[in-house]
Amino acid sequence: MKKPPVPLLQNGVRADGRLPDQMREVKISVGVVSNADGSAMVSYGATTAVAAVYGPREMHPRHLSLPDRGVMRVRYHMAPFSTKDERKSPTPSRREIEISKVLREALEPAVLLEQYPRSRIDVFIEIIQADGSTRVASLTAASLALADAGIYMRDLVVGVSVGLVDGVVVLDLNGLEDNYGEGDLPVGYMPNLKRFVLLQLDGAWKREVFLQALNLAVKGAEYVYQIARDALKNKYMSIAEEIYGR
Amino acid sequence: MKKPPVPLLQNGVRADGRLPDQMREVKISVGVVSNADGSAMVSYGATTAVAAVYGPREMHPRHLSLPDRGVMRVRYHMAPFSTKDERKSPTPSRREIEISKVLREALEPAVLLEQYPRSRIDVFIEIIQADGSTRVASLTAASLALADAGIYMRDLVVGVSVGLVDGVVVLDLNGLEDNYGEGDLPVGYMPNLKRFVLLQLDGAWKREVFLQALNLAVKGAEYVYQIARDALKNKYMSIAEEIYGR
Amino acid sequence: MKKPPVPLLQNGVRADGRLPDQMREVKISVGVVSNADGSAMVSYGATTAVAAVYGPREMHPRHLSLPDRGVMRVRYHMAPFSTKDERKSPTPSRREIEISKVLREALEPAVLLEQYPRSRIDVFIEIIQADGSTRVASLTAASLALADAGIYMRDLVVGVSVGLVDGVVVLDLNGLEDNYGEGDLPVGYMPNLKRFVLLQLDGAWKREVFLQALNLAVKGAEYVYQIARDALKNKYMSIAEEIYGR
Amino acid sequence: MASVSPYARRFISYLRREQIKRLAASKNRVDGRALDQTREIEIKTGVVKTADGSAEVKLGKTHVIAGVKVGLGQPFPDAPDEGVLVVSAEVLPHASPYTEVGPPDESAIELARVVDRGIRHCGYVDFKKLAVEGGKAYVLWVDLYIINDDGNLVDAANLASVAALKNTQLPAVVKDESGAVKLDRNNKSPLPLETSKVPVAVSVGKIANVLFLDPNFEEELSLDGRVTFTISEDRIVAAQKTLGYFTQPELEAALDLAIKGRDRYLEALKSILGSS
Amino acid sequence: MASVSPYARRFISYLRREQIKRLAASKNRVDGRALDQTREIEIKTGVVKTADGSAEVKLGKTHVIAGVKVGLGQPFPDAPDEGVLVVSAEVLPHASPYTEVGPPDESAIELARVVDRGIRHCGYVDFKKLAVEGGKAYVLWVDLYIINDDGNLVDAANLASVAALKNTQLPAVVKDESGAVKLDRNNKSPLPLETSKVPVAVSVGKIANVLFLDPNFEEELSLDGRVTFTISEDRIVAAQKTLGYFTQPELEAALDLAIKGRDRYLEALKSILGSS
Amino acid sequence: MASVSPYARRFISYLRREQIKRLAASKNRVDGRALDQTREIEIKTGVVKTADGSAEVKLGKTHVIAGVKVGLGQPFPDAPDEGVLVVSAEVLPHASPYTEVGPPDESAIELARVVDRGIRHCGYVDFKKLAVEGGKAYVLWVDLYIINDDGNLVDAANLASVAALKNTQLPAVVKDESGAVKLDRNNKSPLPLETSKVPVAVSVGKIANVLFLDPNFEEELSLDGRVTFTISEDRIVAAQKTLGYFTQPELEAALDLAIKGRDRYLEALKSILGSS
Repeated sequence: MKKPPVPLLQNGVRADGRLPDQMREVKISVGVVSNADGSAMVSYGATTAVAAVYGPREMHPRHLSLPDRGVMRVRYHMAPFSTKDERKSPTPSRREIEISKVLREALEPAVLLEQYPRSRIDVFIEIIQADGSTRVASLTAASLALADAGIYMRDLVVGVSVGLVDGVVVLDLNGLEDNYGEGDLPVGYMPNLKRFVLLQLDGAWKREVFLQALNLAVKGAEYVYQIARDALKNKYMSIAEEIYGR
Repeated sequence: MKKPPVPLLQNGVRADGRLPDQMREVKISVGVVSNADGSAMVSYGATTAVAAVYGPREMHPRHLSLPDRGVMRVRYHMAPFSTKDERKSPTPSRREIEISKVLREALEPAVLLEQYPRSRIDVFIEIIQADGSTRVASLTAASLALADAGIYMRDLVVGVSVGLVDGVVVLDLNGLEDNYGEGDLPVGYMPNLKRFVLLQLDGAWKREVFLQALNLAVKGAEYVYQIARDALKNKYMSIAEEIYGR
Repeated sequence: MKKPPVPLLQNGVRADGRLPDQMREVKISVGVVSNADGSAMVSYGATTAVAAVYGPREMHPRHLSLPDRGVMRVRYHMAPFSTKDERKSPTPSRREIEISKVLREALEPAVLLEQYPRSRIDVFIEIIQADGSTRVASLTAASLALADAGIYMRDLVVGVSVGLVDGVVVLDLNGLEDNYGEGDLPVGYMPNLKRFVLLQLDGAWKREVFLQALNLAVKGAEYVYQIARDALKNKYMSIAEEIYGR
Repeated sequence: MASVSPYARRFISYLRREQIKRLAASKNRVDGRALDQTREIEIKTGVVKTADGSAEVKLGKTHVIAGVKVGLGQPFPDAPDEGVLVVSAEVLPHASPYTEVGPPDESAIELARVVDRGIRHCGYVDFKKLAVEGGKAYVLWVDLYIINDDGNLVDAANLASVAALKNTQLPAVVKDESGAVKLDRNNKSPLPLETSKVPVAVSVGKIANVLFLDPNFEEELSLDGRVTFTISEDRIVAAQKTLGYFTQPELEAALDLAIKGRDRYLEALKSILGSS
Repeated sequence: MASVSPYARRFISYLRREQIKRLAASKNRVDGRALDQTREIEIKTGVVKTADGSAEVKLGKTHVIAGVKVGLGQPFPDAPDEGVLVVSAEVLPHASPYTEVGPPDESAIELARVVDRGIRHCGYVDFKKLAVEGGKAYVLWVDLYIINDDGNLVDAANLASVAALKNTQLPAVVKDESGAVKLDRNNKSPLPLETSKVPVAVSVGKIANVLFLDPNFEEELSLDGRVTFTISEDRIVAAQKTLGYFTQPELEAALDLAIKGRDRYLEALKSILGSS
Repeated sequence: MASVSPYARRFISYLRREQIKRLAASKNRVDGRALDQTREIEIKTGVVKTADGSAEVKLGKTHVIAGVKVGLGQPFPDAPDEGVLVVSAEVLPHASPYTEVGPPDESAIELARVVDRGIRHCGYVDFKKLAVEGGKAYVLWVDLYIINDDGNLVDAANLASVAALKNTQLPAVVKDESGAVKLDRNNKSPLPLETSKVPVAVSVGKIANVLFLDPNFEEELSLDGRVTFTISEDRIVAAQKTLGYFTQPELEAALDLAIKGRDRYLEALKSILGSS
């Protein structure tokens, strides 16, 4: 483990001024891609994900469609300019392929796919700026884009990360904490149903730290959930106004 | 801009002895690939393109076919031994992909695709030797191969390049002029219909130079057109003789 | 030609103690991959090939199926850890692609493909350890896996290699002899029908050496054939016992 | 690896296309614009903090982000004393229902190459100042990200590129312990530009022999011809016919119309280019 | 390049799935195992003579070979004084009727990355001892070869990896005439390991709200949830939910069950790790 | 990445095939040739001015161009003092209605590798003279371009390769300012060859147990067996069965027939190889 360029935690305050259980500023807008059936942009601090949903639409090639349920296709990808320092190659890395899979498997339990037999729902996520916690910001964005597209869902899925920094469990890792901290637990959570749909630990944590981290993740997810609901409401308020305005 | 190894223009004469408005030697043969439905080989000086046409034939995969018109598929590719100095990688470059597209879009306005619903017409072009003006020699070859295949066409498409050399507009750039000149305007033209179907400028030209270059391109295209027509005639003369000879 | 690290032949005995016309230890087990319709593992000394057969099964995409016969698909591939020294890249090399083809063309004359119209038979071969003669060990393994899958066959196909070492024709080249010897003749042979189905020479051999090598190959193939038949029998004996045991 | 007629993928109904053609024949447009009128333009810079330069352009509903990353590399053999420009374009699957996931297709490649040629020839970027000692050169990676495609990507993408370049900060070149050069992103200075030479790409559409600026998505699916002129000061620095055909008088008229469009785009760029 | 719902490819009949679910609801399993029972485990090392280390694991009918090749390369920039681990997985077309020929798909990539993360964080391999002078590092290429897939590949592949690493002999580093470093495979020593810290991956399945260890192939096609915990001593060194969902109490219970499973797998590894 | 039965792609009618087989059974051929007769051969060299060596071969209607490019590279580790040969083949989409656009398929790869093995073992090219100081070597890139496929590509491609190599001029090796070696294409000398050792590939077809030389396209689609022998002086320098099967007596007869064919091809090469 390398030494961080600045102390990650001093007197209980993180390098960017946050408390351990504090999210960075969360910004959410819904309906940002006009051609898409649904879309959302989510920022956790300097991490920004844009998600667009197309579908339900006809499945091609047809022999891959399912008679009793819809199929989801999820792509997570990072823009070449989204990372610090060098340009990232646009070719999908093994990491991006794995994250596409875990995001799909985090969204599937939330979507009523049985309502969409023989169809496909496409979820495309692009990281515009990366400063840690990109997969969980992606998950929130994807779930909002699905809701915006009017896809039937059991609950919104909210993503947050928890991590360990100088032995303290912290919420919403930024890039610095991700690189120099003692591990990272991205979590996807359905706040109403209280179900974990994404869980990946990259660290070496004792049982009690892990359980403590889960608790903090739930707290963080509930916080983000409120903002997400408001963003959805705003979108539909403004549509109503637009219709009213006519 | 690097200095050319020899002066490009001296006393109104180009390095290879041509006048500004002079084509290199144009050689055209039609029907050079016996398996193809149509084919042609076109040389402008030391630039040689071979085109073969297959079709109209059934479109695979079928869901990409169009109910009301045929589809064209065009490939421009350079042989590994066609360039000076180092071997060219056979993997299609971005340049080759772009040229395949502009050649397709230059041929489509000439072909009566509406006569070929649900079908595909394939045009394959290979550069055997490259000494400048490869895409326009390709265009002439492709158009002759289409005609040789009996595909209905509104007009032949003839390609020529014009360029700027020491401030003078010249016809049919060779490799030296292409590398060391002040810009290049490949043009595709239908001489009877007087329509431009390919136009790409790579340079920094004033309006009057551009217009002057268009005029010279038309002149060049009309010159090549005569040779192309003769080559087509010769092919059909020799077929007639062959049939007569039986 | 480089000098070998040890003499390849001394007093008529090869570096690993074998006589010129002697195979390495041949180990064969049938039915080693439980999910497969048929499978076999074949070792010639330290060369080990595992073959699995799936099929006859429906051909996808269907337009590639044949109305009057089955189609075979054969893949020969080497594990990244199967070679000496450096890790082999898992991307199929030109060599692996060529060998897949010659193995398919060695198996097709043995299989009654006309019994399987519109179907596909898949043969997958993986080299786990390579010490020379991998393609011929693969051939034996593939042919046994086909038999194990109950595919109708005209005869078993047995593969052996013959080579030239210090001017002497030898059977079953190992890696050392392959690298430092004077050429290599992998052979595929149907012992009952006495037909050669694989033949590739990489060397510079006089006519009489070539013919002598063919004779030795036949001898070697007949030897391996006995072991192969016993292995098949054992498999079915043990199945019988298993059924009996119930 | 071969270029196939792409009509099948993008779709507009026959009736709608006929309507657009009838409108055009009487010099009207579906969205009510005049023939020489572009859609609304919104340009912002510095929108991507992780990039060395960035900009976002909205041209009507067409939405493009350009990000510039600066690297170190080998200069091109035929320009050993100049920096290197690499323009790439990715039409995100977000951008329209017709976009497929995968590496850039021929349209994205053409888009990037047209933008690239415009920048390369006009003198906007001073490539001579981008050579680095020891036979190296700065590499400017310009990535064009199409977020939403409502037509005329090339004009929007070109605007985004030139704005992002204007926003670009060049990391200093320093030597590491072994004497090799590397970039120091804590020490940056503006990219050397000649803003008066900014290249502006202007696309002209043709329907029913009528020419107009800035075709939107529906118009693009009804075109008989499209040509893009990239203009820098009094020069054409790139031209590309990307659909159909033009007669010589049409080409001249298209060029004149493009010059008008250039003025409109320059106006939109003014606040960006002015601020130094 | 996008992840697609893979249900279509692998198939189990509706009736069989319902049967498995009914059994699970009453805490029974199709193959008669107890919920906290793994299948039979067989581990052999040194099975591939051409590898620098190798192992073969059979977990029931699931069959995996792990081969380790040692190379020389550049260390990761953020760990310049450590060796490099590269784990790859290939599910051979042999392994099941559902496997296609081609480069590793997302499942194989996830498998390799979960195994990789477990090894990376636990201290089992002493990466600090794998730096090589001159800015180089040893590279450990661990290739996981799935010969037969009867479910729960990750537990089997993880066992095979750790056993193959235990079996690995590190070639000495020597200099050639030009002073460049290279490997000498005639001169080998054991890979430096801390065997007490061996990471053990344990997957827990959930059907009908019932948790169990080591799901087999049929159970995998009936799962409502699956999570893998990789455990080293008293630490969780990797976790990955790979299907469905879990409530917080379920996650805690799954972790406890995984610790039981870890003991079972450790037992099977004992003879391998003991022999030095 | 797996080899699939290719019968579906190339097509000949059942009736035509039966006719060809009946003819063969009575030792006749569709085009009237004798069994030991090749088609007309036309060989020209120097046909591609941009290449360092080139040749064009027409064998009946089969049409091949071979281009040689000379480069500098690393020698193979097991032959550090020799030049490097890289043979590639591309069956152009021009060549037949059955050819698809894309990277070389298994048939093109086999074609290239059979030609490569023939050249590699016979002593025709003096690879020892192609080492370059400083651990480098000349690389001979031989690209085989199939323009029209009327059968028996390997014989035609091999003739084109050996003629193109005979035509090859080797650029001198010079040092640039930094002392690195590079090629000087203004200063060339002939490739060192031993023309007496020219390798000649001869394919023998079998239909209805009858053997014959130089199968054309229709015959290829009717074959029961095909084998290629590459012969240099009194040695077989490559052999490849590429279809069907042969008995031992058939193989011996095929070899004898191939030696006859070799003489015919050598005759056609005489004017090329003679001129030095």
